[in-house]
Amino acid sequence: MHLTRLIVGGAAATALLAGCATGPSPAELDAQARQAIQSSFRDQGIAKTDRLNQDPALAACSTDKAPDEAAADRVMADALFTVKWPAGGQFVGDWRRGEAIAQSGRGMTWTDNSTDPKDNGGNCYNCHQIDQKEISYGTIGPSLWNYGKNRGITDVASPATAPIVHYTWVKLWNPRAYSACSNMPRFGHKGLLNEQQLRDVMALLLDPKSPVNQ
Amino acid sequence: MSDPMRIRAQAAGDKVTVRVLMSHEMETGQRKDAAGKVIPAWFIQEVTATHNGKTVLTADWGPSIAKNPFLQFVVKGGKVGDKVAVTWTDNKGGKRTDEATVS
Amino acid sequence: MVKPSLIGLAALALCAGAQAQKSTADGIAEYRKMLEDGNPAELYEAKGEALWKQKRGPKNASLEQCDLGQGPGVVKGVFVTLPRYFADTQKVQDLESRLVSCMAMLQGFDAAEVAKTPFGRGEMANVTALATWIASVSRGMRFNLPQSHPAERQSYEVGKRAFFFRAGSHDFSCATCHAEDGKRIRLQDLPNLTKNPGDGIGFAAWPAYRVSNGQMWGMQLRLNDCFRQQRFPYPGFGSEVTIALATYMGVNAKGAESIAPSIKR
Amino acid sequence: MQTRREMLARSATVAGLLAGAGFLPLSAMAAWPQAAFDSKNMADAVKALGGGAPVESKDVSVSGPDIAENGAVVPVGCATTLPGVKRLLLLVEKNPSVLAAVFNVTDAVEANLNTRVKMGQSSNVFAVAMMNDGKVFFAAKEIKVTLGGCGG
Repeated sequence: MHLTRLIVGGAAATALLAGCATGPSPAELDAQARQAIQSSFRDQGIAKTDRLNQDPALAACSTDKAPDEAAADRVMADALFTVKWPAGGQFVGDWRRGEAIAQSGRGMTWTDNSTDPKDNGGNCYNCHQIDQKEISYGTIGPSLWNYGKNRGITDVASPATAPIVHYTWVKLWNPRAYSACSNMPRFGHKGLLNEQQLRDVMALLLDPKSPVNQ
Repeated sequence: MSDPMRIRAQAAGDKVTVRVLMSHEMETGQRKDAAGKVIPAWFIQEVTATHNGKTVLTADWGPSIAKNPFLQFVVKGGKVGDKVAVTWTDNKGGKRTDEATVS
Repeated sequence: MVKPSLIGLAALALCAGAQAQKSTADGIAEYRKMLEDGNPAELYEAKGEALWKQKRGPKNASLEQCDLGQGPGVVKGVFVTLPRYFADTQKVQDLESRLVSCMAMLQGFDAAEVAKTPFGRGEMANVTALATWIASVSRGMRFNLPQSHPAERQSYEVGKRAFFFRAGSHDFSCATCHAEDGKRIRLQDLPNLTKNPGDGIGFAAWPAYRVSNGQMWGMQLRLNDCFRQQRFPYPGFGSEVTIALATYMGVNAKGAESIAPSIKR
Repeated sequence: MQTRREMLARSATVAGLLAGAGFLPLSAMAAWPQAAFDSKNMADAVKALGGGAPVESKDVSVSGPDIAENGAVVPVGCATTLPGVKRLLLLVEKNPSVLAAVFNVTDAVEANLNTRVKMGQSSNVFAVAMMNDGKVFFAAKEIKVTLGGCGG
């Protein structure tokens, strides 16, 4: 129904503006696109239509153009504000579990049964090289091979490493804090991975014993 | 019941290269469905190929053969216009024969 | 015994990087080449061609009078001009949604029922087979979607906006993976769909036989599964967004040669 | 004591000999060799089909890609240049069902068969040639299976 009305509307507008050869304005097209998105999807399993609702951080990054500087700064400042530090200042877990999380691309689709983070993977290898032994890795994000080693980490508990450790935690919790329109999911902020899972991924990246830092 | 095979038989010199695609699930019997129930094994077990009615190749297959199986073989001493037929039989007794003319 | 293998490992680590990646890419290319000859999509092409000619449905009619945009019964060349606007339905339609309209108009099927059928089942499996055959008839032709009707231009603009729309639990849009050159997920190359990605790439490669699950996928299922992986809710079959995205990709692919139906991981 | 496997192996051998000598049409060899397909390794599978210990040979070849983008469909082939071959086998070492295919070849076809197998993980793939004189030769190739796609 919507479509028919829109097309009729579009045709009328075209007739009206015949001669200047202009179609609907960008703002009108934006509205039509929003309506098309709202009418095209339905709930399926855990994937409900409320997932189409954008927060300001998504709305600012949904065209082929980057947001202006002020808008980008706002997104980054808001994102930094969302970060929760881990309980007891414990930032680093078990790299073996971290590797398993990094390998898994599962979770949160309409064919998954639960939204519990423990059932989710981190999707990390989909976009990043991490342990060099895994030859099947994506290139949407930068290589994380030797992530800790390249940053001179020999002891994750040493105070000297705190800036890198904190930076990495923020990056995993809400990457928009550093890059307004980062492609990376907001793993902590959106509840995709729990605190322990994030610690384990931290270990994969930072632990000098992790295969990533050999 | 089952969909037809695609058989391409092409002559080059006195040799005929035969490529066969069969429409079959080739279910291993090792997989589980969404409810956790084992999906029963269902796969082609035997394949027979004939050239002008004479059996030239038989095969026994296990569940490791990929879904919608592909088979390629070369018949010696064939020519354009010859008939190549392939028959498969699966573990549930399903059976299908298709024929192609060598081009 | 231990020492030589350690030395071997060290050597391996030294020459890893560029060289290892090259050999991985070469290996994958070799694998794809081997699969090209004997694409199971052929099984669906044959089925689709038979379905086109067969008298079926409540009206016991064939689809031979179906108008896919270039007049009743014209099949060759239509694939590279869809989606386009159809006056009889007053809609921009892609190949699959247009086939459902023809099945309704000519054969008397209930279009809404067909659209609701899960992929791979019943009449939906038939739609996929038909689309596979129709695509095959235009193999080697170049994409050239019409943009003369206002609804076609609107479809493109809506598609472009939907392409960049970020949402879902993971904040993904189509553009997250498909707006840059030379990127991959795992080992799979990602076409840049904001422009012509080249002959037989992206929009010009579907329908395709999916090796991973042994299914034939039309563009509707391709988009459906993209949205699943994007962690979006479920897009309706033939919904406005799916068709607008197809228009966006198809127009961007102008001049690209169609290799559909192809074979994919 | 004769195990069921040995019995089956023996009957298969006998049937094979008869067929080779032209006493039986090939199609009468019918019975699907269950024991061979139940075998957990190449030697057992060959034994179940009535063959001796397989010996590696340059005259047997196994073809396939070095890397498979998806383990669900991996193109593989087996061939031999040796005269007097009775059967060509394809096996995937790490599959639950190791034996993938047994091809009973005749003089009317080349000893060169291609098909596609499933592979659950990276593994050796074997081509085995069982000869009319009872000798058994094989070739091996490692095929890596990669994880692909979004993985969800």
